[in-house]
Amino acid sequence: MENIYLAIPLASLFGAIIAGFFGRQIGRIGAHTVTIAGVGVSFILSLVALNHIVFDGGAVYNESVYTWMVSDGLKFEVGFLIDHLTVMMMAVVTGVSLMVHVYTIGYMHDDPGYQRFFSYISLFTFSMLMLVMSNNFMQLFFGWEAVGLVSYLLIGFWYKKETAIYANLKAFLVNRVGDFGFILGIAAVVMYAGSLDYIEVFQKAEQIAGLSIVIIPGTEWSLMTVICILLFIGAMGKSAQVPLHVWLPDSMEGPTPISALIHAATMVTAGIFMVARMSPLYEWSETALSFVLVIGAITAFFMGLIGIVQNDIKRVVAYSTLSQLGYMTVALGVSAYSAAVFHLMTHAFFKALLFLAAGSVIIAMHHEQDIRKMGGLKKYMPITYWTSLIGSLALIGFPGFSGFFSKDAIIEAVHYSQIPGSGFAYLMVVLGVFVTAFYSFRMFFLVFHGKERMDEHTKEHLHETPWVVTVPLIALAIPSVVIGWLTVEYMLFGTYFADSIVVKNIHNVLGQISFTTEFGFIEHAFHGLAVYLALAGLIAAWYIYLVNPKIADLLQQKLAVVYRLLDKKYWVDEVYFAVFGNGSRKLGNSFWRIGDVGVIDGFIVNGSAKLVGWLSGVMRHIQTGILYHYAFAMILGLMGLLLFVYVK
Amino acid sequence: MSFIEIVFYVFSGVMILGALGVIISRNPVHSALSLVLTFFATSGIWLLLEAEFLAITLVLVYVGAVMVLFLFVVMMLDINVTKMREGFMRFLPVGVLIALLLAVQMVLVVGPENFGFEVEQYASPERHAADYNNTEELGKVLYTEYVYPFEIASVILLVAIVAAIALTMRRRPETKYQTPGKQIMVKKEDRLRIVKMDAEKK
Amino acid sequence: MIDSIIDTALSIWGWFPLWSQLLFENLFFIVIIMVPLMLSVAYVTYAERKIIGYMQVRIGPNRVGPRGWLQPIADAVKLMFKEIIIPTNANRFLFLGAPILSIAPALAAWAVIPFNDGWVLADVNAALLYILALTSMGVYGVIVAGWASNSKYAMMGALRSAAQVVSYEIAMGFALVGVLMASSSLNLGDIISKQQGGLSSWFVWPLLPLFFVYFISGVAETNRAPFDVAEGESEIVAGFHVDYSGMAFAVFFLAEYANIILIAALTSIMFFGGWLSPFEGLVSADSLLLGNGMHWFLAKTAFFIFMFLWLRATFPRYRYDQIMRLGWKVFIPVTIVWLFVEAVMVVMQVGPWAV
Amino acid sequence: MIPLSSYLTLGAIMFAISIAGIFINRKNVIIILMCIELMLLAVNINFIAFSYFMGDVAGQVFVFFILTVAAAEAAIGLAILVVLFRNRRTINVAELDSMKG
Repeated sequence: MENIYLAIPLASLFGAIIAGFFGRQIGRIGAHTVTIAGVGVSFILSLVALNHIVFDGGAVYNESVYTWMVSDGLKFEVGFLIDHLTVMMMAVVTGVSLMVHVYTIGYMHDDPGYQRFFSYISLFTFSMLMLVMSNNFMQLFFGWEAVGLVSYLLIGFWYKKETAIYANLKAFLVNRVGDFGFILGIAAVVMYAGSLDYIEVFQKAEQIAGLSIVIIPGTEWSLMTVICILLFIGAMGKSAQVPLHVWLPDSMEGPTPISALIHAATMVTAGIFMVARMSPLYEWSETALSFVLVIGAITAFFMGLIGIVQNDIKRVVAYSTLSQLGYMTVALGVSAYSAAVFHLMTHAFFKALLFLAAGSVIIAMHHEQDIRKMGGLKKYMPITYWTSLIGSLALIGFPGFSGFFSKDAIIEAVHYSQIPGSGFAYLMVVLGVFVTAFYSFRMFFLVFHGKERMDEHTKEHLHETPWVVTVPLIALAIPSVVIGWLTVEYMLFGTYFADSIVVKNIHNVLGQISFTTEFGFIEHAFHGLAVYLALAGLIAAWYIYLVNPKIADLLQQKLAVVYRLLDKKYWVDEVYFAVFGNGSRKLGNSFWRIGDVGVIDGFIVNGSAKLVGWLSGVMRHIQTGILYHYAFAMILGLMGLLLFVYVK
Repeated sequence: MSFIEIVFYVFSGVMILGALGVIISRNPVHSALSLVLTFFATSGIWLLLEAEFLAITLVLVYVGAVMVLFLFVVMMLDINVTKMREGFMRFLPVGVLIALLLAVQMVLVVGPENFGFEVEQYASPERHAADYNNTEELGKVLYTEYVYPFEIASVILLVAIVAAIALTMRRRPETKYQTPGKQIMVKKEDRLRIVKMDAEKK
Repeated sequence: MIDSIIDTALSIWGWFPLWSQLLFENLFFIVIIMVPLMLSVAYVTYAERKIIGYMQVRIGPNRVGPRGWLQPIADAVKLMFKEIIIPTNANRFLFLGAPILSIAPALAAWAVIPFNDGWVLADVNAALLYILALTSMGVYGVIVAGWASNSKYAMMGALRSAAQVVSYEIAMGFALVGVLMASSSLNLGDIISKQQGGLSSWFVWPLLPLFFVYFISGVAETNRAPFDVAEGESEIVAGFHVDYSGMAFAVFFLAEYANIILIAALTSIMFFGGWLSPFEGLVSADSLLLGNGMHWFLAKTAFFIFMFLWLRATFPRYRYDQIMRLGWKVFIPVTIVWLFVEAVMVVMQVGPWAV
Repeated sequence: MIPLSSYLTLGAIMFAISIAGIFINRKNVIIILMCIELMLLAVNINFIAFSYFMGDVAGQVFVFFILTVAAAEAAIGLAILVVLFRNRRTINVAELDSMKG
């Protein structure tokens, strides 16, 4: 199996290298053939691995394949840890990535950077695979940074577009903030566990949990809390949690396939995956879990609210991603790691579906992204319409769809949780359900139903997108419906994650949920609030945007303050810009003015020159230019020296 | 007073007289020749100290080359000697005073006892056997242990040669040179032109 | 009878303190060397006039004594009784000191010359250096004479001579370094014994370029024709000794001829095996005439003295810049190249230098 | 036998004489140069004396280098002197003060 595991990331890397370095030689067709073949191989092998681990009950693989260096007993290795969690992630990552690859053929059809794009997304897949397959922190960090780098390249793919440059820089900088915390966390792990290997670190988790450190004099911090929060700061950056969420909506500047890839399968899921992977550590720190929970709850609700007022089709989906990531984080916070990962998986499918559907619409609308200029697309694009409907229903957690199982499990888990902050989180996630339903169907209705608001020219050319676009849509729609049915029992309530996720008994909220069958789960949901809220949101959207559109304007006027708050996204960007952007600029300015010009140039450089000038002026009187005066001085010096030596 | 002591005192006396001659003689040529004398006497002292190679080198290099150069320069430069000696008598007492002070100080300071040597211990080192070859001893050390300093010294000398030539060489445009090669290569056509013309009529 | 005389003499000798014994012993040997040397010098002047005369198809001196043999004696007597004129404004002390400065090194160098195996006044280890040091001293006589005469011609001659001698000394020193490398000794006796083994073992063959350089430099060092620009009687009347007369002049002459003999002797020692017989190996080393002995040394020296005279009779005087060019641009490079070749061969253990 | 201190005293006297020489011949560069040579000679005497009395040939090696450097110094010094005289027609130290700041 080792060769297969090794082949999975390398196949993607191979495609990326070929398409990247020899793109011009192999041409467009060659580029997409080789990368799709690479990712396809990865996908198939991932399925083989999945089959081996899950169905054949193969042993967990945990080996290092290459030792990069050994420094003071600390090994830097490349190795794989292949267990149930990993194979699932691998299958999802490669599967979604493959769909995106295929879809890209249609979407990027006319783009001059075609080969480059394929190279990037294959590299992206490779990075993500390295991240999830890693068995040590070093490789995790490599994947982490590689994903960040490729996302930077991809968001700024249209590098002639100023907003794209701004967006990719923003993504990069915000991720740096998170990565800083992340690497500090890794450093703390290395310092106290003395190893980079997951298993070794996990074995020392209890020991570490007993320690405390003093960061600010006078205060003692639980070491495990510090490590977990630092690592989670990394996750906040990658998984776009408040307050490091600002880069994700802007990442829409990249081409749509990228949005799908970033939002669905890679990048943003890295944080969720990482926390789930680190569950043996997080379980030892209730404070850290609480922190995770609150951050997730805030993200889930407030980011969803912003989605309501967005008019860009992709931004709506983007905010929905933020919100859903919040749900996953909440699940992590209440120790329902399997629920988080389960939601991650279902979300990967329907979010990719939604993005690709949005992309399909955008293609059909000739790259028009404003939903106020769409409407009534149902009759022109039936496949897109139906697949979007499936995606939206899955997203809002309509009973029976995949999203329903995962989201409902999260809500139930929060309900049962006793962790500080779980009450607040419960309120947030339940309200979030309504918000999700509302903005999802607001967008859906505005795009596919109602008046046709686009201009005539666009209207004439409206037609269903080509097969390379629709096939992935269909391919993704199927799991969006059925995946929940198939896996909910095994993954959530079964023993699927027994070998990779550790939950302490007192935190085991999923265990408290009574589960009999899938139907029983659905039936149980109707006793709760969430399903009704979702339906309410759906109906509200239907009423406000289809039946009586005036209400929308009315509401906008009446709730102007709220609207403005949401429209400006709580002014987070502005605050960041004012505080960090301007602040650092002012700081630099003052360093330049005081430190550089004042101290270094003025005092040290010019000052020493002036001092020398002044001293020379004084010394000039001593310098007569007459040789024997100098000789006399030397002789006097010699006599003084001799006297000194003698007296001593 | 043994023979060697007589030799030492004679040479020392010559040396000091020579040095005094260098500094007080009226004529720079006399100074230079006194310096030559001093070098000779020093060479003798060094022979007493069994440093034959350096003693002979001193004569060879200083007397044979450096002092010739000095004499050369002194003779070539048209120096106004009387002007040069202005203030000689005025500064004589100061000079003598300082010299005496320095000599006393140095005798006090540079004595062997100040280097941790007992005077008795170093009173009489054994003389080497007759077949002792100072040149060989020096060469053995010089070309092994001190080979890099030796090479640096050679480079210093080279630089000195180049510097001295570069400083003093000048082209004199008014000087006329002849190139024998060209003179030999000359042909009849270069020098001789036969002009045909009719004889003048009366 | 004779034994008792010798015993008495030895006992009287034993009364003297040790240092005076040494002194007398050395003085005795010095006299033994000096007297024949002086006689040789006198007769080299005669030989010169005679040889050049024959070369120029004339007879040369033939009035005083049979075939003119007493001519040097007559010259000496004449010079001794001639007045020494000291020019007005000349520096009296230096004017009279210069001839002594000139002859002293020429004679002092003979202290280390071995005449036969072990027949040497001072068996100095650094003899080669000593020779070099003393030959470099000879220039003082010329310079001081030129300067002390307070005459333009003398000064010109002195400066020319000083520059020339200093220049050629370098080439000469390098040539001697070649000999030193070949013999790996500075002792002249050792140098000769390294050349044992007949004609083919003499250093002249492996050091042929150095021999030429040394001998020609020697000619230049002694200010002999064709390098006699220091005298240059047709240019600067007589150069540095234009103002000298009488015995002072004679001493200069003595010095010049003593130097010629010295150079010739050194050439024979360093390149032609000194007292070694050219028939070494062919005949017994003990045989009276063909074996090793002082007579070979004297014969070789005489030959090189003849070479000096021959050169003088044959060559016109060099121009001054040509002399300088020959010294700096021909001889020094040649010696350096040959030293390099020699060094390489020593390292590679080739030829006569294989240690 | 002559003790080490005799040689050292000789060196000291030579050095003092050369210093005095610089003082009383303060105008003549050539004499000053000669005095510097004398100084180096005095130093060399000390070196060789120590070398002899300590049985260490390293002192002689130093003298060798000092001789080398002093020869170089004399050559360059005299060359400068010649150029100086050629340009200024004087070697009087008292008149050579154009370096004055």
